[in-house]
Amino acid sequence: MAIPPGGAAAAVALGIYDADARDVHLLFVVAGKRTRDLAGLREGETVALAGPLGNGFDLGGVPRDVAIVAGGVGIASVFLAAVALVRVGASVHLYYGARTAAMLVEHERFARAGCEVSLATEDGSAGERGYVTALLERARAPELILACGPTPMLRATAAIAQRMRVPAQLSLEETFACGVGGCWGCVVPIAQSSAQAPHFPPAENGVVHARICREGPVFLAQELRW
Amino acid sequence: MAIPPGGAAAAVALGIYDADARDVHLLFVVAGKRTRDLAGLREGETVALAGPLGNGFDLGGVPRDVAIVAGGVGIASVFLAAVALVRVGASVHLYYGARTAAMLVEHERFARAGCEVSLATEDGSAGERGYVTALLERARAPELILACGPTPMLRATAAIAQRMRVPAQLSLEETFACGVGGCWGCVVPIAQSSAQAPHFPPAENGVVHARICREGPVFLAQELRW
Amino acid sequence: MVSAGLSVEIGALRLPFPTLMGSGCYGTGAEFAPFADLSRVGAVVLKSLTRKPRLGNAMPRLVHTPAGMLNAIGLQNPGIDWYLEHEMVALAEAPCAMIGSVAGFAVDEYEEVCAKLAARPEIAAIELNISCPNVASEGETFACDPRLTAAVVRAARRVTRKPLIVKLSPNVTGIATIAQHAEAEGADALAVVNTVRGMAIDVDRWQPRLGNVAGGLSGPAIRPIAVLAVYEVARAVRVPIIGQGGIVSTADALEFFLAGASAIGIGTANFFDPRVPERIVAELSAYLAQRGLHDLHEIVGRANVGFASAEQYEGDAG
Amino acid sequence: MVSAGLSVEIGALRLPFPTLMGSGCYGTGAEFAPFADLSRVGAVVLKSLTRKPRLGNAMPRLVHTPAGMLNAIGLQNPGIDWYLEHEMVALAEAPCAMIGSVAGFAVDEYEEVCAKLAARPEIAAIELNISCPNVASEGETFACDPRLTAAVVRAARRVTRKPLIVKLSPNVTGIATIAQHAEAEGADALAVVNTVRGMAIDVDRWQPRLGNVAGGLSGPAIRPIAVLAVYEVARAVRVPIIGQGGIVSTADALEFFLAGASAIGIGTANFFDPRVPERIVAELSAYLAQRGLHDLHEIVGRANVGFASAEQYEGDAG
Ligand SMILES: Cc1cc2nc3c(=O)[nH]c(=O)nc-3n(C[C@H](O)[C@H](O)[C@H](O)COP(=O)(O)OP(=O)(O)OC[C@H]3O[C@@H](n4cnc5c(N)ncnc54)[C@H](O)[C@@H]3O)c2cc1C
Ligand SMILES: Cc1cc2nc3c(=O)[nH]c(=O)nc-3n(C[C@H](O)[C@H](O)[C@H](O)COP(=O)(O)OP(=O)(O)OC[C@H]3O[C@@H](n4cnc5c(N)ncnc54)[C@H](O)[C@@H]3O)c2cc1C
Ligand SMILES: Cc1cc2nc3c(=O)[nH]c(=O)nc-3n(C[C@H](O)[C@H](O)[C@H](O)COP(=O)(O)O)c2cc1C
Ligand SMILES: Cc1cc2nc3c(=O)[nH]c(=O)nc-3n(C[C@H](O)[C@H](O)[C@H](O)COP(=O)(O)O)c2cc1C
Ligand code: FES
Ligand code: FES
Repeated sequence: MAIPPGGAAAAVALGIYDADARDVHLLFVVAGKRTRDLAGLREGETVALAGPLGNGFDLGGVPRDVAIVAGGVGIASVFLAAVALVRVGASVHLYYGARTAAMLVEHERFARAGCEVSLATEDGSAGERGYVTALLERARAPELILACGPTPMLRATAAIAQRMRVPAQLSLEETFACGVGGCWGCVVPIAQSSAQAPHFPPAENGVVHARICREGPVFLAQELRW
Repeated sequence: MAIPPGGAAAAVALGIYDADARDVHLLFVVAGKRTRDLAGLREGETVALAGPLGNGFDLGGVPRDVAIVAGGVGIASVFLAAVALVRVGASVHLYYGARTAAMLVEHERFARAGCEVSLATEDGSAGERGYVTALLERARAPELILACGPTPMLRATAAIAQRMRVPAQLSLEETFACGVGGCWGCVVPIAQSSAQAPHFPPAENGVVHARICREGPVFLAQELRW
Repeated sequence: MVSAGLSVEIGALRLPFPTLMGSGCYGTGAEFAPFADLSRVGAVVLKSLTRKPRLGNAMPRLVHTPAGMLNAIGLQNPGIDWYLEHEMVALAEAPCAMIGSVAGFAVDEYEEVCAKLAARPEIAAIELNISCPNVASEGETFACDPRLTAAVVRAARRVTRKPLIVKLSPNVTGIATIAQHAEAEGADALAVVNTVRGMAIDVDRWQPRLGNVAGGLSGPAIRPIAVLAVYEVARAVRVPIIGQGGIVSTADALEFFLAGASAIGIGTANFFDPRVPERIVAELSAYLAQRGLHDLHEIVGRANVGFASAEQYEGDAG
Repeated sequence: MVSAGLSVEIGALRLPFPTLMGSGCYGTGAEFAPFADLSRVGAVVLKSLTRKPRLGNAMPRLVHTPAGMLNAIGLQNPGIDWYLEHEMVALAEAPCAMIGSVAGFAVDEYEEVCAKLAARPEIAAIELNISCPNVASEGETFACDPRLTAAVVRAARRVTRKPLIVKLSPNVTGIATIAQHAEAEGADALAVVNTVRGMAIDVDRWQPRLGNVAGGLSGPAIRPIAVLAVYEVARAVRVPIIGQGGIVSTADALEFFLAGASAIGIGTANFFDPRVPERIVAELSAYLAQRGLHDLHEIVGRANVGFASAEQYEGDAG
């Protein structure tokens, strides 16, 4: 979802946090000027939205035992998936980390929705001290891993998933320009054999660039070549 | 008075509208981003002010019969002068013009303060239809003219003052950068013989550049060479 | 639907609107079709094509900067042959003109890619991107040298009768001279300008933000630079100019027309609001009506009054 | 008061802080004294002086642009002789170093003005402004040509042993080459960069906004351009670089240090907040402490990793 505010600023990319037939809920951290402008909107004001853009987590195949790893603002992109999984009977374990306790938000909603929740903070002010991926590392291998957060967290998650031999779906973060696949600014190297690889002539080493905003933002960890 | 808001915007130049021992009042038109930011300040928020900068109207010599010409936002810079003049017994006539009636603001305060007020709008929606200087043109010559408004209005006022052989003090508007005399970006040609001419080697034609932000913004019409 | 007075000619090509979507910013148009009415766009300049496929630069390729952005895509593209084989069907159905863009690393590469594009009826005109700052690390592109510019244009002109647009670089001292060389070799129009070279550094990680280190600056930040480039080129050539660099509003567009551009390019603005091109077209129509003008051409170059004379700024005072 | 680890040497001149107030932006310092603590400033670079008095360009001389501004002052100044006679007393009492700036229209003019400034003890160093874009209407300044640059620096070097700073222009294709010519002729430091040429048009009145038509763009809009210029020059020379162009915050300053600058210039930022230089000095001290560093020099050039190799962006895929 890209939200272009007035003026010459770039659009803000946001995941849909929650949605029903009537409303779309967004959850975002005020990180800079554009999100400050968004947060400053008052009831009744209008804003232009383009989206939803790109893909989402693939919840087909009805997995029964799912680990969700969320870092920081990444929490916003996994709530709908968590709710959908619980609804079809999956057992969902949320591993959620942030720098400090004050940055851990909304996790009670996951618990209320029926997820098991484990927390970590870098400063130990809530949950376990350290990175959220340390929690996943010690866990029993689930059937599927979903993850959204900063790139280092996603890389660590991918490594753990590989060791566990569990498929992982990673929602990647990148700086965007067009947001619709037109500028090739947001790419990630991916195996050309992937179903998500864009149409491109055969590459020497079998690796091509997929656009995070168009073929993604969710990719299968085992297909990334980053 | 220069008000630097946060960010990389240039400062806003504003005249002091009203002042007493405790408060400074500013009157400004929301014309763009910077004034919008200013207008968005809430009670209790703080803002950095530099000033007052430059000179003001010279009300010495106790003139008894003064015409004040104000155009648009220029009204903000003449209120203190009007009040001071009435207080020392001068008869003050305010000629005030704007594009349309909605843009004529605060003139009741001048009337209440004891000024005679004549209005003009370009579209005739209030007062006389046309430029404010047309009112001055038909008036009996005062002893002194003070003026603040857009440059074309000031030029017209200067021409009328010359015909009437009345001294006129003009508060000039210009784009500023430093606002303190450091960049020479806001100059106006002036007779080198003027007391306001800056220190400079003798110029061929007797004309040098004075800084509006430092030697001004108020200049004697008859000394300008613009 | 054509708005009266807004059409423009680039060589033999007549466009209903003077708005070209900047190369590399608008994909093939299809990506933006859900958000913009392509029938209200003058033309789409396609992403630049090279002889062989290119995966482009290392990530990251984008950085946002004050009133602008840096990009260093590095000409990612599937190569001319694959492109012609797979992408032309979609282009044939496009609701606006499609202009091919050619990039390369040698004169014969430009010639070969041009010749192949020239053979295709789906391609309305060809733009020579001799000014991409993201593939020559020290910034020396063909467009930085009058003789290299002339050589590329001459080679391309030999192989196509389609309207030929030459896209110039702002990263030079005398853009007018380079423009004259392009015109002399038969360019039908000039695109002025491509991005300005720049870079940004990540002060937390102590490293350049772009994978390619340097990139091209676009957006409102560069508009004053681009307007001056158009102004200077307009004094030096007679072919039409497609002015671009930081246009986000109708007022911005008017700056370029008044400086001497006959058409405009819109790139970065599409990223934060894909309705910008459509809005500019509508507002240009309204502007003409309001000013009592019949054709946009009446204002082209109208603010181009030359430069202050040397005497004026001598201004010696003693 | 000296903050540990922030001092910088420019030739034989040692400044307590690495912050120079950009020429033409800060008057003689006195204008800003009511609003800024000059004892917390590295040096003030004075407004550029010429041989004869100059009234400068026609008005208007300033235009605000997205994240920046254009100026076309045109080197208004009272001429070197008058300046030396009337302004030096004030300079002698200044609480920070005063650096003279010299501009001119011929090599012998630079030489003459330099020689006169060099004779004065109040002047701590001399900057050669060979890059003012506002007096050569088509933008050809000395700093656009390596041989002209060399000629000016050689002439100035002959007449002064004071630290000599050469201020370069971004309006060139290969700034590193020009930097090398300045260094070879004995420059003690390079100021990188002066303003970028640009213009703006008044779309209501259909005329250029600046009296001089073209002007110099400064402020955050040009920061990516300036950072890249410093990065390139730092790879080509060994003398210290004074990086400038759009610095408004400590993070901006760090970009320049990491790119290879030993000191920074602050110009436009003073116009909207004269406390910026002081704040940057305080925050740089804090930054060093927080990172466990003892001297700012430890980070100079630390993000300067060269350019991506040609192979990397060939990236051919077929
Ligand atoms: C697919 C996708 C979905 C996203 N969904 C969400 C979402 O649902 N909610 C949400 O809040 N954000 C989300 N983001 C991030 C979002 O797009 C913005 O980048 C972010 O909100 C900051 O915007 P800003 O303009 O206010 O900050 P900027 O002005 O861009 O940045 C201000 C400063 O904050 C730093 N910064 C920027 N983003 C972050 C961050 N996330 N954490 C820490 N520091 C940061 C920058 O380095 C910068 O110095 C998503 C991104 C992607 C790619
Ligand atoms: C000595 C001096 C004193 C001043 N005192 C006051 C004062 O007391 N109150 C006050 O409101 N302003 C005053 N001004 C003008 C003020 O500095 C600003 O220029 C003005 O308020 C607009 O600021 P902005 O940033 O919001 O608009 P900008 O972003 O600068 O401009 C937005 C748009 O509005 C147009 N515009 C700008 N100013 C005006 C205007 N005055 N009338 C019509 N159109 C305009 C511009 O062309 C631009 O397109 C004074 C100026 C000077 C030189
Ligand atoms: C992400 C991005 C990719 C670009 N790719 C190309 C390209 O492949 N070929 C080209 O000629 N110009 C390319 N450009 C330059 C634009 O077409 C345009 O000339 C430039 O961005 C200035 O206009 P703007 O400020 O409106 O974006 C690119 C620009 C951007 C921002
Ligand atoms: C109003 C103004 C006047 C300037 N005058 C001069 C000058 O006389 N000599 C000079 O070398 N540079 C001059 N400059 C350039 C600045 O010193 C500085 O190099 C440039 O503005 C980039 O830095 P900034 O973005 O921090 O302003 C001037 C800049 C401005 C904005
Ligand atoms: S942001 Fe343009 S392709 Fe993804
Ligand atoms: S604005 Fe700088 S001298 Fe007036």
